[in-house]
Amino acid sequence: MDTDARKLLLEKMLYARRFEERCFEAYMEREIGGFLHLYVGQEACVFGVMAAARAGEDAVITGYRDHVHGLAVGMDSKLMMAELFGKESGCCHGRGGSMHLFDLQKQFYGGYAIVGAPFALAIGLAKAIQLQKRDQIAICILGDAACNQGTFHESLNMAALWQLPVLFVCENNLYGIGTRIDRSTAVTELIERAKGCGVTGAQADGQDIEAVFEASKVAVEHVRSGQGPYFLELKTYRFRGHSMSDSNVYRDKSEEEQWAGRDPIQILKNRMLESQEITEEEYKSLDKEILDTIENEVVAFARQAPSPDVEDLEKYVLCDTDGDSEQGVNTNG
Amino acid sequence: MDTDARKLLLEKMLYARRFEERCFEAYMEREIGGFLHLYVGQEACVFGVMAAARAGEDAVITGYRDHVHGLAVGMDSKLMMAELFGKESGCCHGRGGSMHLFDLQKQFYGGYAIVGAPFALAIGLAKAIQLQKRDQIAICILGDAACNQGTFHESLNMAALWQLPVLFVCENNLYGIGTRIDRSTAVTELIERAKGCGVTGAQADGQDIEAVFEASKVAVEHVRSGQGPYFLELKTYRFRGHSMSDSNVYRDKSEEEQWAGRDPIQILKNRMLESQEITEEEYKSLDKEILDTIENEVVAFARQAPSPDVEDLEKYVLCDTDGDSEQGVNTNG
Amino acid sequence: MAEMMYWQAVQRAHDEELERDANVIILGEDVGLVGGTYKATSGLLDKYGAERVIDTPISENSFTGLGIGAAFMGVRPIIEIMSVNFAWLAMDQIMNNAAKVHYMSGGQLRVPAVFRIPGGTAHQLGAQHSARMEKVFMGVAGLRVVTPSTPKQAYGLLKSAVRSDDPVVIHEHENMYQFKGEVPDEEYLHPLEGSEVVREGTDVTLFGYNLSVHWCLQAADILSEEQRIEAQVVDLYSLSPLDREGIHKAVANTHNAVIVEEAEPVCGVGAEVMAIINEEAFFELDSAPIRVSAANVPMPFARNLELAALPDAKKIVAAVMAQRAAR
Amino acid sequence: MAEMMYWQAVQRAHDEELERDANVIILGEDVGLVGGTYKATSGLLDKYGAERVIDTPISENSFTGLGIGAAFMGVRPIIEIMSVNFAWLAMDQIMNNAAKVHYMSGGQLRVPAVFRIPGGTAHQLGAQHSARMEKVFMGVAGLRVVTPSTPKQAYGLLKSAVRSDDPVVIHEHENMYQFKGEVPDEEYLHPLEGSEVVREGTDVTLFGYNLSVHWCLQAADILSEEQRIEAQVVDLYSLSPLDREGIHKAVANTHNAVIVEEAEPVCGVGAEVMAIINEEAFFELDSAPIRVSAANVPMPFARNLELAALPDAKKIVAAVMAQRAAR
Ligand SMILES: Cc1ncc(C[n+]2csc(CCOP(=O)(O)OP(=O)(O)O)c2C)c(N)n1
Ligand SMILES: Cc1ncc(C[n+]2csc(CCOP(=O)(O)OP(=O)(O)O)c2C)c(N)n1
Ligand SMILES: [Mg+2]
Ligand SMILES: [Mg+2]
Repeated sequence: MDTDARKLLLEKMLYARRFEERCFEAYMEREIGGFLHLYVGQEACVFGVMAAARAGEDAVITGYRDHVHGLAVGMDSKLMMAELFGKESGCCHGRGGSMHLFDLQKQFYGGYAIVGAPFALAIGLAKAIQLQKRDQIAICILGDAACNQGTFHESLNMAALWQLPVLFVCENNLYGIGTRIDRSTAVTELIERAKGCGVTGAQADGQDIEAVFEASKVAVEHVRSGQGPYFLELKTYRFRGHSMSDSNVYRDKSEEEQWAGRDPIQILKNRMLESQEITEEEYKSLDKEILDTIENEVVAFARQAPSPDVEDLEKYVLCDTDGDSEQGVNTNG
Repeated sequence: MDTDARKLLLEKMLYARRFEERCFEAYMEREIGGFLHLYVGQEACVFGVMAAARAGEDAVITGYRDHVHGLAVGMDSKLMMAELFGKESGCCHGRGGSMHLFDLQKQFYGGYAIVGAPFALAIGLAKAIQLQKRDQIAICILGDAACNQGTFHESLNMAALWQLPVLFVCENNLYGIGTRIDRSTAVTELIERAKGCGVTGAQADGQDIEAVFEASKVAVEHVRSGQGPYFLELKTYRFRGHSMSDSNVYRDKSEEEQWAGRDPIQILKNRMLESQEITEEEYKSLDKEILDTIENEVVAFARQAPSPDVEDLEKYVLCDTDGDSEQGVNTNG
Repeated sequence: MAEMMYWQAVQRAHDEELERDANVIILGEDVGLVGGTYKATSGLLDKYGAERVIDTPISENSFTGLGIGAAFMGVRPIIEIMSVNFAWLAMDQIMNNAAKVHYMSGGQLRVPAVFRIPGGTAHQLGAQHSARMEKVFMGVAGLRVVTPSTPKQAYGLLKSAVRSDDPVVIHEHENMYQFKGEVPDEEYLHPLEGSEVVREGTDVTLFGYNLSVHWCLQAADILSEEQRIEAQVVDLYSLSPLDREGIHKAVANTHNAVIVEEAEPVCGVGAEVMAIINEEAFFELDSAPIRVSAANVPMPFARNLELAALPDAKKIVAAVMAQRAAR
Repeated sequence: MAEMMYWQAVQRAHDEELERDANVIILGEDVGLVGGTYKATSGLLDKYGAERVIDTPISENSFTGLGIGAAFMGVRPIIEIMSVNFAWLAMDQIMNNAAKVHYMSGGQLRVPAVFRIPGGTAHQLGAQHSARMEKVFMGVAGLRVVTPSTPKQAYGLLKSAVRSDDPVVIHEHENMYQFKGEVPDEEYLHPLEGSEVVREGTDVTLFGYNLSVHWCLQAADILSEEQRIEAQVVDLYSLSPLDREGIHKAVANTHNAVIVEEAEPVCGVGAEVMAIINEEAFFELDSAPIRVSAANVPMPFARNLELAALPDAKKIVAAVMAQRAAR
């Protein structure tokens, strides 16, 4: 990877980190409500994958831990923050919230709150791509614990059976809320479970973005070239609680410390410092720039944006009623 | 296997065959209503398994194709036939029907009509056995196509995780209604899918009852000795349609003929003829005896049995209301 | 106008919509090679190929999700769930995704999916194959629910459902596929909303839908012949949204209402229509509205119990007579 | 009588029942090591061990089925589904097995399982985490459904549910775990059926359950203070079966009825109670019964929309005033 590419990824990961840290603050200040699941520590995963895929063109779908996935496909962080603030200017007009970011323009098919459900939606995206001969692939990004849902088995079987163009990315952070993987799962190498369903794949270090990128290139190429589905398991760790209310009591401090030493941003930064592709000063000024942007543009935008109009409560329930139907079918007798 | 053992199995299989053929007739004569799924051709499977297990003591659970499973655990065929006739004297007082035979005395936890659901119920039986330290194992018998349900993956994972005493028997007859296994399933060696979930196992010829018996001995011993769950895949074939309304158009005639040559009853009978353990005459008189019993005792019983009393329509909905509660909890304020 | 059977009307609608729009696909268990349990998709695999007429594994939750995900991209899947009893397995996808994604995404995503689901109590299929779940689908915002009572409706509602940008549940009845009726020769789209007066009458209104419309019509004949009571019969083919105006108008006409549903009563169509009557036309009533429902039991297997558990024309007549006696 | 929080009352009931009967087990996601999302199972893994307090994988359908299968053998599982929204995944096991097996087996098998399910609209959890599904569970025969409005009920209903031989769904509310109330010091079993008059009044009856009881009580205070209208408040803690007699008695007392439900109205508790009132007490009515329900929309995320979608005391007061104006 050349210096420019590395720099870009470093910047993106840092932006994501600062964005989410700012979300944390806004949550504590009650400017953001509901659930908030941070991705801190896992940034190399989605940025590494999307560096190998076509961000904004390939169809991406994920779970509730979706902020950084939105950033990685190229969503406007102002509209995302406004969504988290519950504003009409948000990417979903305040109807979705943190767990349900969507951006059809960027082919981001959203964040979902029901664990395991996106496996099935993803093979649907892949089916549409195959049927309509679209020039894209589907990418489904979910956690380790999600692989215990029946949809994993059902959907991977169909993906393999019909050779659907879908890449399953498993962000294996070792925990589903408070339950460590070996307490919920008999076969903890998740790649083996995928193979049992007929889907080939690989594993990679999810803290090293270049390792993720290299593995993703193979994965994406496999799917894009029509060889069917692929399962990429990334070993990673979330540095914070499952969501804001989680105190992490179920994790060993030593385990946390060990992983803290494998911060994906630090790993890339140190590598670039070592190879003198970046200086500490450059990094600091980049960071400051990012912090300023987030505060002065992103948060400021979200804060001043208007709330939804209560009159519009029933908007978006049915599209035919919204007068929003494409084919204009007559619903009324 | 000695002659007595072989004879017993031959007799049991023949009884089951004649019993179901008689069900077929009764169905055509409209004495039996609803769905009727015959097991003709697959008899070696359940009789082979139950010969290795403790029939009537181990806990058995299965799908809607459950008549012969009922016979194999030792249910009274009169009560079964009366159930199929929808009579109060039936094993479920006419409330269950063909797909829902139960006999708690024989530890037969029933036939279920929702494909895949018994996987989960079976690990529950196994959990109870483990918790209560019962001297039995759980045996879950389902078809090949049922393995495409998410419950397969979920339940096998939990069985492996908690080392539950459950034997999964897969009667792989190559079809789920009209869909051949390779049209629904990416990994057609189902044993591989079980292994992907962490459950060990084996495959056997489901038409040769001695092969089933030998494989089952290993399987049952594995589970009973506390080594955890086991998956036994039996390759078999149903000789008739999926249910009465099915005309089998989706199957190759040549395939059907090939399997017709592998009738489990004929295989055992021929083996015994060859080794002179039985004569053609003995076989014929056995058959006649069975036919007589079924007609004069079983069908006659079912036919003369009373229908349920319409006044009792709401019986068995809630047991506390039936005054049928064990712990006698007060439900009323 | 040709007479055809209900299943033929559904098959024709399928065929025409597949022909018209390359984005229309069918998926479900045994819809392809076998042509569907009730023949509603017969001949279509040969004509349109395995990419568009898809035999699925027994994986209700995920193949339903597959259809919904494909719909996000403009595919118009007709998802057949072989029997509504199995829909419990697919409810997460239907309720949490199909019904809600348009809303959650602030109008960005659409789910032009059709869920064709045979249901009802057929003939001694027992407790796990006799569910009547229309009330469950009605209970969530974001779905349309229609239920055709005739071959014409079966044809026209399916065609409209395919073209709707909303997710539509079509509840068909396993015992109605052999029903015969006139279907227009030319293409016909039936409105997805509304209700239809299928018999005029001034003494009492019988509200039905799907199979229960036919029971209502039988009951109306008996009432007319034996009691000189003229019942109006209203077909609520759209269960979600229900036609509040049509319900109001009918009650204002006869001042007496009986609602007939095949399902167990609790939180059902009968209760909902009664609530609407209370809300829209309470002071029009001459008598307390009555619902005629199935017994509140799992469906028994024995035929005599099954019949006892279900409504029929006689029970409707008895309800009308009881209503008159009580007022 | 000690005052305790709702979650503490649930935790105490768990603890006592685990202590009392070795067949009682708890299973669900994060019920063990973490002690439950709402602390309702805290401390129990340490005390009773991993064989009886079981952290499950995220496999709702199968761990629910596991509990049901174990119940066949006399185990008394308390199955926690972390949020009712996830119950859609487990519906096949609950509806097709738990509710029906006793019937289908002609009374041979029993399912003494408890389904403890937090639900309701918490605070900006969005469309996929705000389902209110009591009506769905009520809609099928074979289940009991109870929903405690106070710590005392939470304690006593859970204990009775564990001892019942029937499957019992306990609907708890995610926003109520911090509610405080008196709970008897001695062991207390709450009846699983019935209803309770929690405020006397003669002008109008407000029917509520779970959280909506509290809205009703607030509304009753406002009505009394500002309008001199004395509302009777009835707590329908048993949703299945509903207390028909209690409903009749209450309506006969005030002749006016308002039902308050947190859920969307269609085929809901409000509709069912209205139907029962029509069936049992129609000629007692001075006015049309009214239901106060949530808006019929997927729950929006934005706080102002969420509040607009939900009922509250003010909306109940407005409904009572509108009802009086219309009669
Ligand atoms: C069907 C369902 N069950 C349970 C939950 C509650 N829940 C939310 S996230 C989560 C853990 C998921 O873990 P994993 O898939 O590993 O993703 P991670 O949170 O680690 O990114 C659980 C149990 C849910 N949202 N949906
Ligand atoms: C959840 C569910 N989906 C679909 C069906 C309809 N159905 C009944 S049997 C069957 C095929 C099952 O095949 P398999 O498991 O191989 O068993 P076999 O009938 O071959 O013995 C299907 C699709 C059902 N009963 N339940
Ligand atoms: Mg995880
Ligand atoms: Mg099969």
